Amino acid sequence: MTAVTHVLPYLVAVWIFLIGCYGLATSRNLIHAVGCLSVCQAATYVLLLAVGYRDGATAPVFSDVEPGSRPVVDPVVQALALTDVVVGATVTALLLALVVQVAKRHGTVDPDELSELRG
Amino acid sequence: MADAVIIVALLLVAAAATTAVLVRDPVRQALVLAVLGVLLAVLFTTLQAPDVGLSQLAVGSALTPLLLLLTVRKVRRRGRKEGPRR
Amino acid sequence: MNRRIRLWLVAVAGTALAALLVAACLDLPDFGGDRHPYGDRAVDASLARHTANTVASVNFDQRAFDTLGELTVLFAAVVGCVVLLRQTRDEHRARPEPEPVARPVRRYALAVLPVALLTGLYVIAHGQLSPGGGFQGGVVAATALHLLYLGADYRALERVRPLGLYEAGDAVAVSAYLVTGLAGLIGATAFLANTLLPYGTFNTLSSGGTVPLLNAAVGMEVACAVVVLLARFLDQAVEIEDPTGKGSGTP
Amino acid sequence: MNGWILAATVALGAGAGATLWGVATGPLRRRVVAQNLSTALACLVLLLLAQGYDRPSYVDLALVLALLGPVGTLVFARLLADDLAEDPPRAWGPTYLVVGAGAAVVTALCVATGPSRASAKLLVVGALLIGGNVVASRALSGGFSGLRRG
Repeated sequence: MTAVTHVLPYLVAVWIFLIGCYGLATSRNLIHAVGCLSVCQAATYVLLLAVGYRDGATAPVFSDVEPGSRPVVDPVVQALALTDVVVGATVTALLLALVVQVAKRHGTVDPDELSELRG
Repeated sequence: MADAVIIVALLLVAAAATTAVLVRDPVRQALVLAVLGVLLAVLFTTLQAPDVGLSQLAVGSALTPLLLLLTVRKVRRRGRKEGPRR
Repeated sequence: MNRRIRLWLVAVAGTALAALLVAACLDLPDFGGDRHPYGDRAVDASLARHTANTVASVNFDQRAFDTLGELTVLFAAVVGCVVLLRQTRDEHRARPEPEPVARPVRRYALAVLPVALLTGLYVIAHGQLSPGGGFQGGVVAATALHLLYLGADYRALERVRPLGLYEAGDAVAVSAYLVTGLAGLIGATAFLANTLLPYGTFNTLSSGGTVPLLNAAVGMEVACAVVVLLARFLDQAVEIEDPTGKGSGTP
Repeated sequence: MNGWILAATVALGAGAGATLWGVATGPLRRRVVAQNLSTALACLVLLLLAQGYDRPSYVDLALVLALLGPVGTLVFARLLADDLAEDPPRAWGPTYLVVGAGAAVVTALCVATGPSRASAKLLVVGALLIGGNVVASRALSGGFSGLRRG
């Protein structure tokens, strides 16, 4: 059982990324596609934090723990994942604004119908 | 034994992500994305990353669903105006 | 390139990518391993600068320049949304009538609003001590403000949220971050270097040199950015009508 | 083996699994109630994990979730008022479940931490969680009359 847990988090991150790409490619609604993109982005959080984990360690926040008394997890990947989450939200907002513009101009949000409409 | 909670959280996040993709209607997907955000926050806490869990909670619980549903409302109003498209 | 060919291409490329990714995962060091060279050095650097929350120290002290880049991404996304979702000439704005909200829901929204706002400010202020920081606190505070829309109606929110103030606040916060960085430059060290202020005693509000200042600047910027973003989306969904005027006034 | 983490694992596996099934299938009204239930359960799991890992600073996460969980449900109740109008969800069953479970978990934690500022904070989180869920299920079952007004 422990052999699987050594690689399970990475495999889960890969699975979430691939299922997100599948959803993105086969989506029939641009809003649904933006949701699939945020699923893809969730895969990066899982991979980043899985890389930084240390067995039996705690968070590198010393407000309620004596520094050096307990092993700590890697803070650098946490800083990366943290800004990734917030940027992901604002990029999702920008993409949704684009979807609103597409709906205004072409009256539809189905990507297949869009490719037929010229201009 | 602390790994057990990590494994359960990982499997739940994988299931929630798969559900979020397979649900095709944007409104229902917004609901599943909200649940995915909460499960991600719990997974980050088990991976000892409270800061990232806090930002995922703040973003995923109220901001992303609000943006998605407002876009659906704006697009649906236009779609209904030109009559049933599909 | 019709849909069927595209799906077939996705299937082939997807399986190839999956095989490569799984092979890569099998070669990664084991999950939960003990070798974290960067992490250990980051913790030592953060403790040397008396910053209790190492993640905040990494974000605002050791990698402050990257956070500046991330701030510009946030700012650019907000400007993009403001441009994309503006009210075009042929659209007109309809006054949203007040929405009949159940009494307990309205009372809950008005009661929780100050608590959530206070929690957001608490999360920003304790950014360099306990879990939290500018990013999380800013989003919590901005979401709290929109309880007015959720509990009452859009007019109540518009009365308390002068949009120009928040757009100016967004710009002021980003420039405050820059000025703090330039102060490091003027102090004859380096841009955004944390050598300006004394590091203070460990685990107190004023510890960590410039980390609390940058934290507050980012908190204000994220809060204003989210308010402006949501304002544009709410305007589109609630107020702005299309030239033909149909579909008007939905809540 | 830490009893708190075991309780959190069981609550996560059973509770979150059920809410994920509830939000993935069934009519819209059941999905919205399942989403509301998932935030409440996750808040309890976060409280148990904070106690299990012996890190009082993790309670901030449960505090923010107890605040923003019901706000998320208000978002869904407000913006889906039209879709929910003809088939309003009856959310009182899960709400009583949450109130019961929440009260049990918070009292157990307060007993474990003893009378101090930390247990006062736990009581605040418990009160916010239970109050928020009662109001959220009230909002779901007809808080917004869904009339076509701004």
